[in-house]
Amino acid sequence: MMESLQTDPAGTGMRSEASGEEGRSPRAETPGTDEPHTGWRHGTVVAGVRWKNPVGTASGTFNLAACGRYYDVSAMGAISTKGVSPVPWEGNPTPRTAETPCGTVNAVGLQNPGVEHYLIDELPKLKALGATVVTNVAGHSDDDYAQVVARLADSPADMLEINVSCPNVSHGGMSVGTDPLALFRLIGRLRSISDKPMVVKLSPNVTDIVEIAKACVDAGADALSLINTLVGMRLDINTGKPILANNTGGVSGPCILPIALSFVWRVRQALPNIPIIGIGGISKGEDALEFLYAGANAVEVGAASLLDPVAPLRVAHELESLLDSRPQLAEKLEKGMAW
Amino acid sequence: MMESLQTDPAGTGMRSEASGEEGRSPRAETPGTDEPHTGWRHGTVVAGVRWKNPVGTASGTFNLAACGRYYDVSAMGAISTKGVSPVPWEGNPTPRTAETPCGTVNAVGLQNPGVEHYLIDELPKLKALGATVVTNVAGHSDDDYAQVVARLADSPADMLEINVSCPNVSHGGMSVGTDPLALFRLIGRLRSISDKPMVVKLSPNVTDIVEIAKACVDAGADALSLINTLVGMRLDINTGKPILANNTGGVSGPCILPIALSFVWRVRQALPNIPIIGIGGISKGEDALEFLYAGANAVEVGAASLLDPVAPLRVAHELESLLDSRPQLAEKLEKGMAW
Amino acid sequence: MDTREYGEVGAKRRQGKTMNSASHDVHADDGGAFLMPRHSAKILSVRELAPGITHLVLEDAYVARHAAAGQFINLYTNDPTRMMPRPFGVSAVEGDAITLIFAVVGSGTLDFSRLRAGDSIDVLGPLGRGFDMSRSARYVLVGGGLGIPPLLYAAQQLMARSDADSLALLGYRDIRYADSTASRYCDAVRSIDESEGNVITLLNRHLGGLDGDECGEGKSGETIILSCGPHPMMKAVAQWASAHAIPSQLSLEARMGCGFGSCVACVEDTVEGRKKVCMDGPVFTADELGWAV
Amino acid sequence: MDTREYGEVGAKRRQGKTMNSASHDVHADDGGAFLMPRHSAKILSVRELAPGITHLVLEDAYVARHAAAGQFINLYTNDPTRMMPRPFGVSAVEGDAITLIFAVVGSGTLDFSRLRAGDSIDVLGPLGRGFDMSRSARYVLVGGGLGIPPLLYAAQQLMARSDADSLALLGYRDIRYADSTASRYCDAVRSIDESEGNVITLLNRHLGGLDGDECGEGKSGETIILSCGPHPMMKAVAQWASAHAIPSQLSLEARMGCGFGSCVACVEDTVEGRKKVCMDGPVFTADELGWAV
Ligand SMILES: Cc1cc2nc3c(=O)[nH]c(=O)nc-3n(C[C@H](O)[C@H](O)[C@H](O)COP(=O)(O)OP(=O)(O)OC[C@H]3O[C@@H](n4cnc5c(N)ncnc54)[C@H](O)[C@@H]3O)c2cc1C
Ligand SMILES: Cc1cc2nc3c(=O)[nH]c(=O)nc-3n(C[C@H](O)[C@H](O)[C@H](O)COP(=O)(O)OP(=O)(O)OC[C@H]3O[C@@H](n4cnc5c(N)ncnc54)[C@H](O)[C@@H]3O)c2cc1C
Ligand SMILES: Cc1cc2nc3c(=O)[nH]c(=O)nc-3n(C[C@H](O)[C@H](O)[C@H](O)COP(=O)(O)O)c2cc1C
Ligand SMILES: Cc1cc2nc3c(=O)[nH]c(=O)nc-3n(C[C@H](O)[C@H](O)[C@H](O)COP(=O)(O)O)c2cc1C
Ligand code: FES
Ligand code: FES
Repeated sequence: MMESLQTDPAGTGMRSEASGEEGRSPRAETPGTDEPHTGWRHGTVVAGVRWKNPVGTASGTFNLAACGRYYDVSAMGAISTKGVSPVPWEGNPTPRTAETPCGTVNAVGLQNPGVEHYLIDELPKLKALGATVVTNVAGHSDDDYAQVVARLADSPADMLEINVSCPNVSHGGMSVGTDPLALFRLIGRLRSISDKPMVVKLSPNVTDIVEIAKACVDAGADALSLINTLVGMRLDINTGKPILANNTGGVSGPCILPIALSFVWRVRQALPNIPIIGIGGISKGEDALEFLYAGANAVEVGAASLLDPVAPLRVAHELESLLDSRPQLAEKLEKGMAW
Repeated sequence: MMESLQTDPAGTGMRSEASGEEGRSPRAETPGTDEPHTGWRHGTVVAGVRWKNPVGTASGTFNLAACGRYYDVSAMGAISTKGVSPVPWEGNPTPRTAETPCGTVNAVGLQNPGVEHYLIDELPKLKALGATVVTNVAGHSDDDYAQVVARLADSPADMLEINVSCPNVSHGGMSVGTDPLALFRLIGRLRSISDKPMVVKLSPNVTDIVEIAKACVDAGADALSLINTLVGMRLDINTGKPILANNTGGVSGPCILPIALSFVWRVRQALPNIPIIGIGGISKGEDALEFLYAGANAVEVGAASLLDPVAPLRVAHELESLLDSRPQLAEKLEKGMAW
Repeated sequence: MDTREYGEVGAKRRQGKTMNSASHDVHADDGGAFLMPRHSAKILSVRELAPGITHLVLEDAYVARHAAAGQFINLYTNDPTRMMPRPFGVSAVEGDAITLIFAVVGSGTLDFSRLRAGDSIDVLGPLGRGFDMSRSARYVLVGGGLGIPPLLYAAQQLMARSDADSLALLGYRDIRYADSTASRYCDAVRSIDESEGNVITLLNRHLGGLDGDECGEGKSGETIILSCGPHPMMKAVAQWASAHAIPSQLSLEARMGCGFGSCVACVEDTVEGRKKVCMDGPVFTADELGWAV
Repeated sequence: MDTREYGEVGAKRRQGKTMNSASHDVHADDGGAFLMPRHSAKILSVRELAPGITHLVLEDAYVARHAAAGQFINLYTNDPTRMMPRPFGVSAVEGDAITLIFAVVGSGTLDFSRLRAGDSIDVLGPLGRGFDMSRSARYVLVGGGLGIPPLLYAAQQLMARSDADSLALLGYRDIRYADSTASRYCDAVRSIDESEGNVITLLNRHLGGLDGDECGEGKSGETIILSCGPHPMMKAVAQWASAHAIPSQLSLEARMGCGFGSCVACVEDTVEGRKKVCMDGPVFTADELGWAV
């Protein structure tokens, strides 16, 4: 499973030709072979999967047809795609977005064309480009999740990211990601369906994140990604009504950075060994670095990508420079241990 | 209990002379008497206590010796004072503060000179100025809270605000404000000690705010105030260590505005009748108005007061203008029903 | 539909060209492989066209070279606390100068109205699918309020063509801010304000055969309606057009989270399901929208 | 200690004066009842004094009229995402012009170093308790690095007095950016950089009686040390002073949440418990701090 990539002659850290092979390549076991490198100086490993650099796109803020026009998406550490459900979902009514200081509030409601479409469209295209793909999985019930994971089991996706932060009708209207026992059962079931590296994406809207994180790890999760959005809303002072058709939505962007950092840090304190993907409010290399110091092995860029399509790649380059002067941290990342 | 205030001749909405009497005055029952008004056009009522206008200061961001030099603090709707504990508390080591996009992260650790000092110093001074005082109560245990509430029972404080969002050693290291049952017991006990109007100040770091809010109301709380700060942190990318000596702290400022609004809105949806003081990220009149539309009867200004001592008064004036063109809302507020 | 830009780019990417992302100075000019991401542009002029309506000109060679009528660009305020894009239809292109015309309705448009020549502002675009003006036809430009600006650019482009005519039917709340510009480009301009009626009044009057058709049949005999305005107006125009067997293209508005197809915030229901206004639109045919009764 | 301003104000408030808060244009000049809140000030000049050290002059009549040596002002960056105050000691006052001298260490100081004459910036102050220079004495100003600026203002004020002398003992990392300014105000200036030693070396050399006391006994015979610099240096200075039976006043630094006494972020341990650096300080005596062994 070696990557057949050409060395980037310009030294831009970008490949000049896409590869059609799977992106999941463990670190080179045989140094000195003529295995071509990706041009990035500092990679990372998350749950056994090598990322070319520690920066990925965050689910729901990347779309290949949109972003692929702006940059070579295969240059990213990884691409986490929009949550896929067993069947196409319509999402929420509009307006779905509102502005807030240093951030946005969104209530898209997981509109997506479903896993079958994903398997014939976005996933093969991303793999053809040579991207490392994290497939984000959505569901309204345990069965939904199980169905999607089963369909993805022998797909070319490099990792699965189970989004347990959406409302789950199986568990009394609350998100399954807020109930440790329900979560333990769900992840255990998904674990039995697929042995693809499985990341569980956690909700910050909980009293005790450590309890939740432990439930996932105990059930067999290979890694955790956090945070998803915080519940929030804005109202229109002319009408007195909520701006979003869904009333409340999820807050993301720089405003949530300190909150996200503390979630990652608390989970890392409690679970020294689980790989963590840090997410929330990252818009520059320094932010990404802060997450690595808080205990993350890799990061994903969300809202910032909506304000400039190339933001995740810019963050990756900025982080690369910062890591150049931090060889110890860079080495830890290479070995898949951020702590 | 009428206020002996002179009408403000300049029409600034500020009294020109402070009164030594208690600020808690129900709405004038006898219109047309020569009872002087405060100069504000739109007041509100929270748990039976009249506020001259709907804007108060938030606990921990107001100190009389500091702020009283900058403006006539009695002009505020109410003054919520720094949390008081039974004995003086030292607080956390420094640094206690860090910056974050559109906000701050603080870990003061409730340093305060204790309730006895409060009773001979800040409280009588505030009452002498004619301020409506909300006394914020802190504790490390149920007994702490009970002791402070007992000491305040026959003080001139207009309302008590029980801050249940600080770490509580009696309840296994978690804040008592995150455990509905423990909270129900605590508030019930405090209720039996004092019949002063009692506000419970809620933590946003919980899975289910409605359950928590209901526990307080069932136990006899007269009103709720929310939100307290969200757990957050920043790290220093030069040292790789947390900036705050306490590692994590509480996030406040405009960055938390949408989150705070959704907390108020969700509690209001579930509990149509309980008076609510909305707090979180307010820095201008429009923000305050948004909270009123979300269901608050009054608001408090926190972090913004740290960036300009007169910010709460400015917000009050801005809100007053906005209410001028919203007579229906203004009338609801006057009657103590925002919903 | 004008998806030429993106098609070309896709083809070029396959040829192995990449942007120089290490320098963060990404250019996708005609020879480049990728579209230009968010970038800074210089303000050339800002003036009040009518009370509350701003005429803003910025210098952007990339947008000028690539923008098609009906496409829009995102502006971003210089206040870093307000992060979201503000989409505006391109209203005119002259050389490297891009004209936008907008109403001051909120925080961002207020900021933009206060910009001065020499200031800089961030821009992303051109974005979306513009009007399809590939056919030889008489184009009837039906605009309402702040929906008129993108039609002015359509008129500007049609003027240069020998195989097309243009008739502008413009509805205003009060001040007829765009009539004079429209007259420079269109073969005929008719307008109305709320005290008299709306664009349907104009359609009835000038295309409905009641008052006579002032623009004649056009060079090709075919008539196509291009329209932009408030949502209810667009529906009414689509229905009117369909009732008169005239094909119509409607440029829609939506609250946008990104403006380039990533976030799925900006959807509109179509006969093929919920589509992104920013990428599948903002221009849709009445048939696509299922509005052609 | 110079708490004159606040005492006066308190007295005046009792006389019934209030600010005109409805206009949000609050002035507390000598006749006003309240202190002036955060307000805008104009930048008069910004220049690089030494690599990474900025000399900034702003126009602020209120601060100029009220600032005492050792007091500080808060600056707020013009980037609204960065909200917290940046405290700086007042380094000189000439007419309405306030001089600050600061090192570029982070985001805010970088912003300030890029300001240009004519720009505006928000200011709050003067804040805190300055040096007590009420006694007739020889004042020895012991400054380290970026702790020197407030001592320059102390020197400026002492120069005007016939009953006080001043000797400046200045320690630098490398570039002796303040020696020339200090020489204009002080009766004598001695400085040192890290390659040679530190301010304790200077104290030993010039006050310790080893090398002879270059400043003489002063007009009153009494010696008082005023010091500002890094925390460990201040402790060493306090201990040295105490060992030599010289009273010392130390100006401390702390991360501030407000700068005016509201948030209790900026505390320092004193013999009377944790005190606010911004309001009870930044100047404390060695006795208050319990540093006088
Ligand atoms: C494709 C397209 C083209 C447009 N072309 C024009 C034009 O040529 N002239 C013109 O005057 N207006 C145009 N608009 C509307 C314009 O985008 C909004 O008026 C503007 O975004 C309002 O920004 P604000 O900051 O002043 O408002 P605020 O209310 O402060 O904005 C807050 C957020 O809501 C969004 N928003 C608010 N109102 C609208 C709206 N009506 N439509 C979409 N988003 C909104 C803003 O973009 C921003 O993200 C267009 C909209 C779209 C979608
Ligand atoms: C009373 C007082 C007087 C001072 N006088 C001077 C002076 O005359 N010249 C000078 O160069 N510096 C002085 N300082 C230090 C100066 O305040 C900091 O260097 C400056 O705040 C750093 O801001 P920044 O935005 O560049 O750093 P950032 O790290 O971006 O700032 C982030 C936050 O941390 C705070 N912070 C960071 N470093 C410090 C620090 N060392 N002390 C206090 N807060 C800090 C900032 O104020 C800000 O709130 C003084 C500090 C105090 C407390
Ligand atoms: C428009 C939008 C759509 C999102 N959709 C998903 C999703 O489908 N699945 C998921 O796990 N997270 C989703 N998220 C959450 C992001 O992946 C990310 O966790 C969150 O936005 C915080 O990161 P940020 O502050 O960098 O945006 C979405 C976020 C946004 C803004
Ligand atoms: C420095 C600081 C100290 C605070 N101390 C207290 C406190 O003692 N008691 C309390 O209930 N809340 C305290 N709070 C929380 C505020 O009252 C308020 O709930 C919170 O800051 C959110 O509002 P804001 O965004 O307007 O600051 C404190 C907040 C800050 C910033
Ligand atoms: S606005 Fe993001 S997809 Fe259209
Ligand atoms: S900085 Fe707020 S009390 Fe000192």
